[in-house]
Amino acid sequence: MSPANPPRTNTEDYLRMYRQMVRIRTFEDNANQLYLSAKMPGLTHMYSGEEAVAVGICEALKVTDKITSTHRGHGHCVAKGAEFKEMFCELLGKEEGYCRGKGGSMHIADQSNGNLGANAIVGGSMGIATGAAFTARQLGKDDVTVCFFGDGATAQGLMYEVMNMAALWKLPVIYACENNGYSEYTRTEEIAAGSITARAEAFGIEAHQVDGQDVLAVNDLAQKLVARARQGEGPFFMELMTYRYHGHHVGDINREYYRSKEEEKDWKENRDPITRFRTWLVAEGIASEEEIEAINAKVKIDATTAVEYALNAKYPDPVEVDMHVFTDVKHTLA
Amino acid sequence: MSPANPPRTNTEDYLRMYRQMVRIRTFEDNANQLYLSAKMPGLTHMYSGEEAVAVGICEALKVTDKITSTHRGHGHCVAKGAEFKEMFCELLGKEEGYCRGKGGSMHIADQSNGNLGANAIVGGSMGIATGAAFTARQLGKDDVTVCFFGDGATAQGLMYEVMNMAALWKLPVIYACENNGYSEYTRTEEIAAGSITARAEAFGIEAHQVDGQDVLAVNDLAQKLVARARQGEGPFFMELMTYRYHGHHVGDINREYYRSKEEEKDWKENRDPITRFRTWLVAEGIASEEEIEAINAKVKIDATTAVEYALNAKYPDPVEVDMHVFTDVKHTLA
Amino acid sequence: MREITLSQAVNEALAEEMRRDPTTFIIGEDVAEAGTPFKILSGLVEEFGTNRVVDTPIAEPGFMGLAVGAAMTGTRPIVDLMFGDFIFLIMDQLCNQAAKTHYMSGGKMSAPLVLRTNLGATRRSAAQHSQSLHALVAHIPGLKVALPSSAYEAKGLLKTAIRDDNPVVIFEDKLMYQDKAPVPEEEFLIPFGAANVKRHGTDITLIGTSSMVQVCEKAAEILAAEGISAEVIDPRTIVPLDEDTLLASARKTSRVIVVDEGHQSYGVTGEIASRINEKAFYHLDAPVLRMGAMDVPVPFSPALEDITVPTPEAVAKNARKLMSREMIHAA
Amino acid sequence: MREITLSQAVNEALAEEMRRDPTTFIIGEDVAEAGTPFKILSGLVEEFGTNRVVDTPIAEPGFMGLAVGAAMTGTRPIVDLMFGDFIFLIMDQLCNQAAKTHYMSGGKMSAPLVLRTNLGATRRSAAQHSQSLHALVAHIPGLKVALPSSAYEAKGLLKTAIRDDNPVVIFEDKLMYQDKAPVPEEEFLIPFGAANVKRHGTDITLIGTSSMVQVCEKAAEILAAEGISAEVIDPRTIVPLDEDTLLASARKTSRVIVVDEGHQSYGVTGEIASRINEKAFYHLDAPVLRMGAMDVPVPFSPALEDITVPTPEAVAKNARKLMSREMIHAA
Ligand SMILES: Cc1ncc(C[n+]2csc(CCOP(=O)(O)OP(=O)(O)O)c2C)c(N)n1
Ligand SMILES: Cc1ncc(C[n+]2csc(CCOP(=O)(O)OP(=O)(O)O)c2C)c(N)n1
Ligand SMILES: [Mg+2]
Ligand SMILES: [Mg+2]
Repeated sequence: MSPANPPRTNTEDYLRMYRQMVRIRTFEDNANQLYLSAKMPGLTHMYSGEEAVAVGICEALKVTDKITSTHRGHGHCVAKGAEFKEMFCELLGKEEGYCRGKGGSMHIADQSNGNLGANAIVGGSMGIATGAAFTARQLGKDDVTVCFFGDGATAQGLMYEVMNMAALWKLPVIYACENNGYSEYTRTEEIAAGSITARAEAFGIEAHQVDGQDVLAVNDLAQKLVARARQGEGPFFMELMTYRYHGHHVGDINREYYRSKEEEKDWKENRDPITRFRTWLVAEGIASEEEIEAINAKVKIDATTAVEYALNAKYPDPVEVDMHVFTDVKHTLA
Repeated sequence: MSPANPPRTNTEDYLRMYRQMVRIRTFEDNANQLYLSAKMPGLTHMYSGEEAVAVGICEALKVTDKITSTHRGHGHCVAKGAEFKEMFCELLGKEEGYCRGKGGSMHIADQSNGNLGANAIVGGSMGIATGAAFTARQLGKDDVTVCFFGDGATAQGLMYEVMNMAALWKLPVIYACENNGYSEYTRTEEIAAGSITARAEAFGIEAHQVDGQDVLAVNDLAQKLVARARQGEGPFFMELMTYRYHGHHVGDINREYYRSKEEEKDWKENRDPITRFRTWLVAEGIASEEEIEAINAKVKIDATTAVEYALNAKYPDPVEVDMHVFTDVKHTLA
Repeated sequence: MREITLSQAVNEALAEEMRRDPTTFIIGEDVAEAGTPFKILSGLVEEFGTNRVVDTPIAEPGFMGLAVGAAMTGTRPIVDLMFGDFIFLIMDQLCNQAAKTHYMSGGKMSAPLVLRTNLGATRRSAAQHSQSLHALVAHIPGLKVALPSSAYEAKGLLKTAIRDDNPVVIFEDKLMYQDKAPVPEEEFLIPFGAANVKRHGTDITLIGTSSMVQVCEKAAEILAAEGISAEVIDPRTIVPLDEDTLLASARKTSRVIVVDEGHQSYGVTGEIASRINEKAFYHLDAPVLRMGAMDVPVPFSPALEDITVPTPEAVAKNARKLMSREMIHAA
Repeated sequence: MREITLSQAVNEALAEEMRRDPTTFIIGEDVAEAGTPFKILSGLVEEFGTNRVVDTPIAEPGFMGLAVGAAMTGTRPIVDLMFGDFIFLIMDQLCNQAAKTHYMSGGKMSAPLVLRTNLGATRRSAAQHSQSLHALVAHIPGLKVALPSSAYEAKGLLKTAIRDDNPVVIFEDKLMYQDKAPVPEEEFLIPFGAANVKRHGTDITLIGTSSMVQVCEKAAEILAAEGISAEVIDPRTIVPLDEDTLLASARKTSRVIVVDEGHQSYGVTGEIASRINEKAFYHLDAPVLRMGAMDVPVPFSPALEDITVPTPEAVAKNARKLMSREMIHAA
C-alpha cells in the first residue's frame, strides 16, 4: 500500500472504502450464484478483483459528479452509491430494478447517484462521458465525469475522437482505463500496439499509470486529478493495472486456453485489493479484525436479503413493453 | 531544396518529377476554368500548391504499389500515372472517364496504376489502404500502399483503429498526412490537440515530419520508407507540411474570414514547390530554362487537348444507370 | 406573408430557440465562423458565441457521442451533420445509444437532442454526398424523424424538434436551401405527427415526403390540366406518422402513389404503402404504387443522376395508369 | 441424412471454402483460439493458422474498413461481426465504401467480401445485443443480404456468399446456433434469389425470414389442425428477392402474412408486403398482413422481451382473422 500521504484522514472514510469494496465482491458472488443456479436471465460480467479501481475513484467523487460504466459495470454502480435491492431487481428483470427491468446488467444505471449507465457497446460510453463533462462546462457546474472502460476499449476509434475534443476544450473528464490484461479471450498485448498512456499524451492529455489493486494509491491519484479537473485543468487519463478473477462473463469457465491457473492464483493470493487493504487497516490500527469481520458479515446479510427480495419481486407488467420508447407517448403501440 | 543525397541520380527522373508536378498544376488550372465557365458539374477540390507531396511520394512507388486518395485527389491520381483524357472525362461525367462518369472528381480511381480511388468520406480510405497492405502480406507480394489524407482526417477515429492493426501486424502501409493547415474553413490548430506524429508514435509507428514543398526531401524520405516497408519494417507515418492555394473547393472564393491573403501570398511566392524545384534544376544544370519552358508548354497543350476531347465526349447512355450495382447482374432494375 | 429561404427559416428557428433556452447549443463541423458550407448558420456565432456554436474536429461519431452525453445531463444539443450520408458514421451513437437511453433506463434518463442533416440528389455530388437515408433511422424505435418540405415546415418542425424531449432527426433537402416560401413573422410551431394536405383532390392521392412534395404538387398540376383531381399530402414527420390523414384520403380517392427520395427497396415507400394497404384495403381500386429513388448508388454524371429520382412527369404518368386501371393488366 | 447444428454448418462452409480458395481469410474479434464467443469457428485456426483466421482488436470500423481494402485488392475477407447490433459501427465502411465500390468505379473495382453476423432476440441480452438489423443493409444498393433459416441454408448460402464477387451480408439467428437440421455430406450451394417453399398449402401464404420461418411452420401446423392449409415460404435472400415465387403463392392463396424479426416499421415486412400488393393486388382477398418485431428497443426482462417477437400462436391468430374476413370490418 501507499502509506505516505493517505488521501483520507479519518477512520470513517477508510472503513467506507473497505466496506464498498466488500459490497462489490459480495454482490458479484451473489450474482454468480444466481447464474449458476439458473435464476438469472442471460449472462453477466463479474467485476471481482477490480474493486479498488471503482472504489478508489468513486470515493473521490461527489454525488453530482458523473460516471459512465461498461458491460462489467456492477462495481462502478455499487461504488457510485447504488443499493443492492434495486441492483438485484434489475439483474433479474424485475419492476423495482433501477431500470424497471428493461436494462438488465449491461445497462444498469443509477441517475440519482450520477451513474449514467453501463453500456453493452465496448467504448460506447466514451462520447457520453465527454458530453457529460461538456454539460458541466456549458452550465457552469463544477461536476467532473469519470469514463470507465477496459483496455480492450482503447482499440475503438471513438476514444481518440473524444479525447481530441476534451483536450481542445479542456473538459472536466477523466478517462479511466481498467487494464485487466484481457479483452474477452485475448491478451491485451496481442491487440494493443505501442503504449496506452502515450496515446492519451499524444493529444496533450496528462496520463498516469497506477496499481489498480491498491485502493489508496488509486484514491490518492483520483483525488488529485478530480480536484484539478474541477479547476478546469482537465482532461486526464488514468491507466489502472488490474485483473478480473472470473471469466470474461459468468459462463466463461474453462479459460486455460487463454490464461493459466497460476496467473489467476498469483493475482488472487498476492494482490487481492480487499485483502491488502484489510491488512493495512489492521496494521495501522484503523480497524480490528473483529470490526472487519463485522463489516463483512453485515454486507453478506444485506446481499442475501436483497437477493431474496429480488427473487420474489414482481416482473414488470407486460403493458410496460411499449412504455418509455418516447418520453411523451405513454404507450407507443397503443 | 535538399541537395545532399539526391534520391534520383539521373536527369530523366528529375525531369519526370518536374513534369508530373507541372501536370498536376496544369490539370487543376484547367479544372478550375471548367468550373468558372460552368462547364463542370458540381464542385471540386484543387490540389495546387501540394504537388511536391503527391509527386515526391508516388515517384517512390512501383505501378503495382497502391495508393488511396481523398476528396482532393487529382494530384494523387496524376502522380500515380493517370492520363488527362480519362481524368477530364471523369470530371465531366463522360462515358470515357476512368469510372464511366459514375464517380466524378471525388471518386476518381485508376486501378490500372494502383490508385484505389479518391474518397468523399474524410478518412474513409484509411481502412482501405490498410486492407490493401494486408492483401500484400496475405498473398506474399512486396507491394506497398500509401494512404493519403489531410490533417483534418486525423480527427477520425478510424485512423487510430487501423494504425493499431497495421502496427500489430507490421503491414506495408505508409500513412501520409498532408498537413495543409486547414480543414475546410477551420485552422488545424483549432481542431487538433497535441501532436500528430506523436499520435502515430504512441502506436509504435515510426513517424516523420517533412517539408511538403520540397519534392526532393519528400521523395528522399519516401524512397527510404517505401524500401523499408517493402522489407517488412512498416508501417510508417509521414506528416507533410504543405498548403493549398485555392479555397477548400472551387467555390470557396472569399476566404479572408479564415485565412489572410498575406499568408496565401507568402506560400505562393516563397515556397512554391514547382518554382523551387525548377530553380534547383536550372542551378544544378540539370535542365535549361528553355527545356523547362518546353516541358511546361507541352503539358499545357496536352491539357487543352484533353479538355477539348472531354467536352465533346459522350455522356454515358442512360441505360447504364442500373449497371455496375452488382458484378453479376447486368441491369439490376431490368 | 413575407417569403424567406429554407436556409433562413432554419437560421431563424435556431436563433429563436437558442434565445429561449440557454441550455441549447449547436455542435458540428464549420458551424461557427463559416456558418456551414451551405452558410445556413451565418450570424449565429456572432449572437451566441463559440461556446454555443461549437466547431468540432472532423469526428462525427465523437461529436454525436458527446451530444448524447450532453443531452443526458441537462443540455440540448443541436447537432449539425454536414451531409446526410455521414449518418452511417454515427449510427452507433444515434441508434444504439441516443434512441435507447429512455427505454433502457426504464424512463429515468432521456437524450433530448436534435440531429439536423440533409438529403437529396441531383447536386452532382456523387454517391457519398447525395443519399436520402431517412428510412434507416425511421426503422429504429426511439427516434423521431421529420422531413420538412419547405421553408415553412423547416422552421416549424425544427422548433418543435428542439423542444421535444426525445432524440429527433431532421432531414433538410439540400436542393431547397435557397427556395423561398411564405413564413409568418410571428412565432409558430408545427406539431409532429400531423400531415399536411397540400392540395385537395378526389381522384387520386399523392403522398410525397421532403423534396418529393413539390414533385407531387407539380404532378398534380399536370394531372389537373387533364381533368384528374389529385390530392397531395405531406406527412411532415414519418415517425410519428399521421396514419389517419393518409388513410382518410386513401379511402376517399381509392388510389394512392407514395413518392419518396430514399431508395425504393426496404425504404419509406414500403412502410407507408403497407399501412394504407393494411388499413384501407377494401377501399382501394388499385394497388398503392410506390416511387422511390432508384436502387442504385447515386451516379455522378448528370446524364445518369437525373433519372434516378422521381419526377413530376413520372408521377403523373403513373397516376394516369392507376386511373385508367391499366394496373389490372399489369398485375 | 446426417444432422448437424447451424454452428457446425457454418464451420463446415468456412472450412470448405477456405480450402478451396487460398485468398479467403476470416477476420474479427476472438475468432482464432476462442473460435468466437459462440464457439462457431472452433478448429479453424488450427487448420488455417493465424494468418487466415485473424484476431483483431475491438475495432469494428477498422477491421471492416481493412476488409474492404483487402477485398478490393485480391483477397476474400470473411468478416466476423460478433453481434448484429454492432453493424451500426461499421455502416460507413459497409454502405459508403464496400456497397458502392463497384458502381462508383464504373465496374472497374469490386469488393468481394462476406460479412457474417447475427440477429435475434429472446436471449436476455437486452437492447444492444438483440437487434435484427437486416432491413438497414437491404436498403442500400450494392449489398446482397442472406438470411439462413436452418443449418442447411446456413451452409449453402454462406458458401455461395463467399464465392460471390459482391459484398454479401449474412445474418445468422443466434438462437439457432445449436439447432440441428439435415445437411448433406456432399458439397452443395444454395443460389441467391431462390425462395424455398417449405410447406405447400392452398389457403394462405406465410412468408417468414430467418428465425421466423420456424415460427411460420409451427403456425402452419396449428392451422392445419384446424383445417386451414398454409403455404410457408422462406425467401432465403432478401436482396436479391425472389418475387416470382412469392407472387405465385400470393396469387394462388389470395392471403398473405409476412413475418420478420426486424422491427416492423420501415423494415422488411413493408417491402415484401408492398411488392405483393403492387403485383398481385387483384388476386388478393385481404390485405397482406405484416408481423415484425415490436417497434420498441429490446427489453431485458423476460416478462417483456418474449412478447416483442412474433410467435406461432400470434401468426395463427392473424391467419384465422384473414381467413374469416374479419379484416373487412377492421379496415
Ligand atoms: C463494440 C463492441 N465490440 C465487441 C463487443 C464484445 N465484447 C464485450 S466485452 C469485450 C471485451 C472488452 O474488453 P475490455 O474493454 O478490456 O473490458 P473487460 O471485459 O476486460 O473489462 C468484447 C470484445 C462489444 N460488446 N461491443
Ligand atoms: C466524414 C466526413 N466529414 C466531413 C466531410 C466534409 N469535408 C470535406 S473535406 C473536409 C476537410 C478535410 O480536411 P483535411 O483532411 O485537412 O483535407 P484538406 O481538405 O485540407 O485537403 C471536410 C470537413 C466529409 N467529406 N466527410
Ligand atoms: Mg480488459
Ligand atoms: Mg487540411
